[in-house]
Amino acid sequence: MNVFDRAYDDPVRVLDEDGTVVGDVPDLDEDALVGIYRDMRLARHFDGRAVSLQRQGRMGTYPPLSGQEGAQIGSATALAEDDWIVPSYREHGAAFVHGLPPEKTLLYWMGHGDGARAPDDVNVFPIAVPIASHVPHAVGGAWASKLRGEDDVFVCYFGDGATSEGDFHEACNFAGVFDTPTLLFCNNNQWAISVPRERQTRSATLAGKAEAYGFDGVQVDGMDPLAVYAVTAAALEKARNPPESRLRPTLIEAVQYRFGAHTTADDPTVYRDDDEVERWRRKDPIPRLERYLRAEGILDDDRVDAIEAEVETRVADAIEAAESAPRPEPRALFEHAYAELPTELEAQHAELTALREERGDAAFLGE
Amino acid sequence: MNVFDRAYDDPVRVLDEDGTVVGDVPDLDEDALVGIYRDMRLARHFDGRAVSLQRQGRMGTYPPLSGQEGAQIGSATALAEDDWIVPSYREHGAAFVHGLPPEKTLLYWMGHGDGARAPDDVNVFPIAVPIASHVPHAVGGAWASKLRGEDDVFVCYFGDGATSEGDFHEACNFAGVFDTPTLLFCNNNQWAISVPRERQTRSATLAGKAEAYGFDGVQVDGMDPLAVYAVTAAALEKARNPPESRLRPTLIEAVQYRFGAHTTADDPTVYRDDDEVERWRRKDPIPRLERYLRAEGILDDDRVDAIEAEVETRVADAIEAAESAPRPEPRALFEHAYAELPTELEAQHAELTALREERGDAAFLGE
Amino acid sequence: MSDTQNLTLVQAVRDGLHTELRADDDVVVMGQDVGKNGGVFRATEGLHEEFGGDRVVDTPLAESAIVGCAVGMAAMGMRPVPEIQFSGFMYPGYDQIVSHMARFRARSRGRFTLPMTLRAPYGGGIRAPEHHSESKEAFYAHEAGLKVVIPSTPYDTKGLLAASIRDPDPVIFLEPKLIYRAFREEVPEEPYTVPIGEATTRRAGDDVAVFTYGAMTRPTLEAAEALAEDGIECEVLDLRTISPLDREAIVDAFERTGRAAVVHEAPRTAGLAAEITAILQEEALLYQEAPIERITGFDVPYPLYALEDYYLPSATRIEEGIREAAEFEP
Amino acid sequence: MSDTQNLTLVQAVRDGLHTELRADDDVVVMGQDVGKNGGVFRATEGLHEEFGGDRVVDTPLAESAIVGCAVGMAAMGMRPVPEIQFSGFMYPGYDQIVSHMARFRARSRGRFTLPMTLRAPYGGGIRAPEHHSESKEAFYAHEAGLKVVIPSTPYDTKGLLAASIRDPDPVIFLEPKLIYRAFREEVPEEPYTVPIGEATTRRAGDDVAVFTYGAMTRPTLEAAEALAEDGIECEVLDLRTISPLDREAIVDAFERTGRAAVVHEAPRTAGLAAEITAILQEEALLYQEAPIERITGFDVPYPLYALEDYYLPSATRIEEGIREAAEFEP
Ligand SMILES: Cc1ncc(C[n+]2csc(CCOP(=O)(O)OP(=O)(O)O)c2C)c(N)n1
Ligand SMILES: Cc1ncc(C[n+]2csc(CCOP(=O)(O)OP(=O)(O)O)c2C)c(N)n1
Ligand SMILES: [Mg+2]
Ligand SMILES: [Mg+2]
Repeated sequence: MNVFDRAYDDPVRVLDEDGTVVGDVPDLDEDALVGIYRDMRLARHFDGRAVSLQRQGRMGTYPPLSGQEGAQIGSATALAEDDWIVPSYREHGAAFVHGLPPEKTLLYWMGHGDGARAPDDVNVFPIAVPIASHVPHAVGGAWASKLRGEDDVFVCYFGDGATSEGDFHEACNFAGVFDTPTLLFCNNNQWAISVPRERQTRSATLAGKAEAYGFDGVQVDGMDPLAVYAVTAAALEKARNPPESRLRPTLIEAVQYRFGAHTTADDPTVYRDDDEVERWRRKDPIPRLERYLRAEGILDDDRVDAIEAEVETRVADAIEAAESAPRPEPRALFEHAYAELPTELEAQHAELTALREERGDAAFLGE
Repeated sequence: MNVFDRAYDDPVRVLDEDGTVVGDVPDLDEDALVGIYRDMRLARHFDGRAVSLQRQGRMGTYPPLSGQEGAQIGSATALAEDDWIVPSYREHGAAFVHGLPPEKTLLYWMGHGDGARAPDDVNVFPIAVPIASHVPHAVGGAWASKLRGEDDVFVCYFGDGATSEGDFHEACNFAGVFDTPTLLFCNNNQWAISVPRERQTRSATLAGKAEAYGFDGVQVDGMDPLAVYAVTAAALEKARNPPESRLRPTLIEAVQYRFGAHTTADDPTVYRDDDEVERWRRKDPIPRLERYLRAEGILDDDRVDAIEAEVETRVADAIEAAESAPRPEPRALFEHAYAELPTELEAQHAELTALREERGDAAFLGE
Repeated sequence: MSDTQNLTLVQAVRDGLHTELRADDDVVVMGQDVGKNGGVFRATEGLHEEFGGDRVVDTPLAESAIVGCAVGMAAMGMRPVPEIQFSGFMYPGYDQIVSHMARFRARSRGRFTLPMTLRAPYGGGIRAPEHHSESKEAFYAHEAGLKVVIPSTPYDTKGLLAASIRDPDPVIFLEPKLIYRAFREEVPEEPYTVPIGEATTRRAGDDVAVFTYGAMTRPTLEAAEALAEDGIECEVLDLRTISPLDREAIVDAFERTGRAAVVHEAPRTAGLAAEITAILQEEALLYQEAPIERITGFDVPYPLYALEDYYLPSATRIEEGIREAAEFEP
Repeated sequence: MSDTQNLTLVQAVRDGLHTELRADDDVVVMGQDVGKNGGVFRATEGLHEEFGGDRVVDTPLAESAIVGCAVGMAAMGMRPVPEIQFSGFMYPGYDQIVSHMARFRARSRGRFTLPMTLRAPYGGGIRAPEHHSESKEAFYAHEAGLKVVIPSTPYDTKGLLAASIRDPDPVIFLEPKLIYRAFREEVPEEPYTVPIGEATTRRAGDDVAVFTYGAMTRPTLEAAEALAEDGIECEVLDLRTISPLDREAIVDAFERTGRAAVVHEAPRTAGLAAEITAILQEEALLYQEAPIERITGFDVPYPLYALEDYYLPSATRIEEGIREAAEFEP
């Protein structure tokens, strides 16, 4: 059966909670499988360190991703290098897999504009904060790809809450009408801040919303990285080489859970039960894959330790790099508003510079 | 079978194109049946006269409704007096059935603000021009009705094109989540100006879009006034007294056709074939119902002639009333912006008045 | 004598909502996370518990529907108080705001009036992510049919919020979140209103009239104190309502000083400072002794937080700006 | 020597689009009814036939997606030219305009620039239904990162449109539909550009500097002629670009006259006239001899058409306003 012909509420699964195979294991070599494991470990470790940086006042508000590694790493691993990621604010895991250095993510949440600029050879869009407003960008990018006869797919990540926004709807409809190579990847982590999935919409599934646009929708166990990989790979293949009867876009609903707070500014104990969190923790994608890889003889204690060490070093290096970046110069305020600085902005910059010279930085920093 | 359990692409039908009964005839007495016929005739006659007023320069741009009488009159006839109509710009037929004097509609398209104010006892919202932006108003109004324990239903009319707008999506989602007594009535007339239904969305039906919101969607033959009446009555009943398993809102897709231009400013021959128009003209709701009523012995030549005469007089009176309304006073510009005129607006009004006194109206009217 | 509580500005918001929810069954608070969570800034804390989910409503994530449904409710005579989580997220609902909230009364020639109050935390300075620091009040001041209120103290907040909720017209109520918890003030427990459309004098002085509002009021007063040490006395007017402006108070202060500065954190071009300047030179040109200084945010997108201190007018920048106005000699 | 055609303004739009579609495969025209129908004003007539449905695209009815998809295409280096059918329908796409179109370049620190041009017929006076007569250019001028262009002649239209499409930055291109077919002008068949950001003098005069743009240019010139009969000579500057403003030309004209009026059909409060007034008194107060007159639309919702002639500045109202500026004596 084609993966897209399943009932909307019948999620694709590969491994169960114990790491036992319950579906079709995708065709990945050892390195790739270990890569998924390592990148999930990295994302998890990065996340913990980022939260504590915020606690220590070394970083601003930060949106944790723990629990969502399976969906992020599993999907991003399936992408070709030329494909594009159009993320919301929580996809540092996916962006890392696609080449975004983690120090960029840290810089961004440290309030440095440079953090939003991916290296020129990394196909990751800047973080989009207004919910769902980036979905049309992914459709437009994909449309450009199609018009130019390229075969790059645009993968847009967004949350369960995002499906309520008008932009989600309009963008999906355009994707259907213009049959653009867009993968609409919904990280249904059950909560939009304090609003649970059931109160976000009365739709039976989020995958089923695809019905309104004429393209495929499919649910996947988002805590199962191999299932996510498989369904993403299938959707990418379809976007590039659609069969007669199907449109290129796919709406993937990856059912998952955010273990932590919405952001470091949020206290989830106000609105949800520990029980629920516990239930979902048992589905944690990392031990699940680890168990499978150990059972297959691909991982053992030594390799796990080595990975742990590698991951810690990588994250420590990223923190070091981000923290040693110089505070941006005030001219960066003006510099990128237009391709060429308009006269009036030059004048405003001069105003600022003059005052800085006269009264020093303390005149601004209010300390 | 419950009318809402049909397949989305299986429209409710009562009369075929010849007026032969092919479904369940709703339980309406003779007066009501003749009323539907008469109101359709009135809407059609009004439409023709309005178009020619525009041609003669006696009225501004006007959106004709010919072809859509079945959907408008059939649905509006099912409403209780306390129910509300939240129209777009093309529903003068429905509004008339619900009590809006046709002279108001004329006044409106003659550019008089007063045309948008329904009499206080007529539950019709002002015309909403920005497509789909009135759908949330209907949901909010219905929500208020529910919160107050009233049982008024809000019927919102919009077109096929409107389903592409974000506001349609957001409003439907709210209707589902808050289970508001809203009837979402889509006049699918196959065209949004020059864009055909198939290029508006790849969704198989518009009715099926209800899936995304957890409530019922149903197609009806919009050229069949009795079918429209029946399905509207069922949706209203469900909105007031929902069974356990169903939500109050319903999305009705009334499949129909606009015989004429989008508005008097539009030339449809540029984008559509005469053949298509001809095909749809054979489904005309008026002769169809007339044939049925004649066959049932409810109408005969005399009654039809009397109705024709009545309709012509009513429309002639409306035109007379609208054309004899005085040109609005310039103070109307300012009067209703706020409940109390702010000082600055008083000053601006004084500015205008002074200049009028000094230089006369010709100073503004540029003739 | 009425009892008082010592409240922060955000507590005064909560108290104002509480009072009005209690006084009028038609008042409904609605928005993202305003219910069980009590609002991301705790502005609705405990209200869901006390008034239930029908009066204090968690909505789906859709700003246009939040505003648009409130329009429909208000047209039916309810008094909805929708919240947009940050003023930078009002734009997805912009069409509802400018095309409907602002115009429903005029369109229906007074049949439907919209007694709704659209609240949003507003302004910069809290090290927030992108889009969380917007101040675009000029958009709403440019659109007729809306009133725009921006309080700067806890006392005013409660009173202006009550006045807004009871007002027959739609009000945009922007809450300067930088000072949500900056200081406390005695706030009566009783309901009361502070009139919409009236500015208030925060400091008297004869040399320069300084017009400001919201979070900029405090650094402006700080600047005024610094200038006083140099013998420059500022009259500081807190406008409180941006639309309609209290033209009389503005012109009066200017006529007494002949010099003026306007301080806001919003971008300069076509902002409120331009409007106030235009009013002053229209109505009191002959009193003018110096160019009116615009001390504002720059005409750039609001930066990520590492640079926001350079974007926002600081007490020092305000001081220098006012000094220019004070010391200008033709 | 280049051949010319005698074109109306809307034909110049079409010709400009045609030229750019021909010159650059990355140019894509998209919007509601721009394809087979040729646009509700015929601004895209024949383009679909000539360039096909991939280059001249009929879109579904969804403004936010029209703008938002264009953002995505432009980020990939294409040059989309989305049309919004009337400027009053830009608001459903407002979030895409201000949060993304305006900021994508700044956000990505120059990695992505958006060479897109958002066109919309704009302004009143054509007896159109509600929302079809908006002039809210001040919204876009207040938002950094956008350029805002409003032509007033066929020649400028083609040249400014070409300049906009080729510009690396996003441009809002507002077309005064009242004068879409009001007159014809010789327009070169060849491609050419008129620079963004430069005002032009439509009439020279020493007594009063009058700043205007778009459809108001013609009644302003008419008023100037009437005033000339009374010996009042106006310098009429057609701004052509609203953001960034040609401050140099504006200040220069004012310094030569000491008196000024600004004419626009948009509402007065926080409109462009306020901005220009503020600029003038900041940069040239010492030249000022009279209050700067704002001759504008009133601060009310644009009325249905039976009253629109009272809303819009007429030649007579403009004349009276300028006369005030000319005759003011301290
Ligand atoms: C347009 C808009 N409205 C509101 C917000 C504030 N906000 C930030 S995240 C969030 C919840 C998002 O939920 P969801 O889409 O499920 O994504 P998640 O955070 O769970 O990954 C809200 C309401 C925003 N960023 N943008
Ligand atoms: C937000 C918005 N965008 C564009 C328009 C211009 N416009 C008016 S009617 C129309 C087509 C509407 O099509 P549909 O929803 O099918 O309704 P119909 O006119 O067929 O009844 C368009 C694009 C508008 N009024 N509002
Ligand atoms: Mg979520
Ligand atoms: Mg239609």
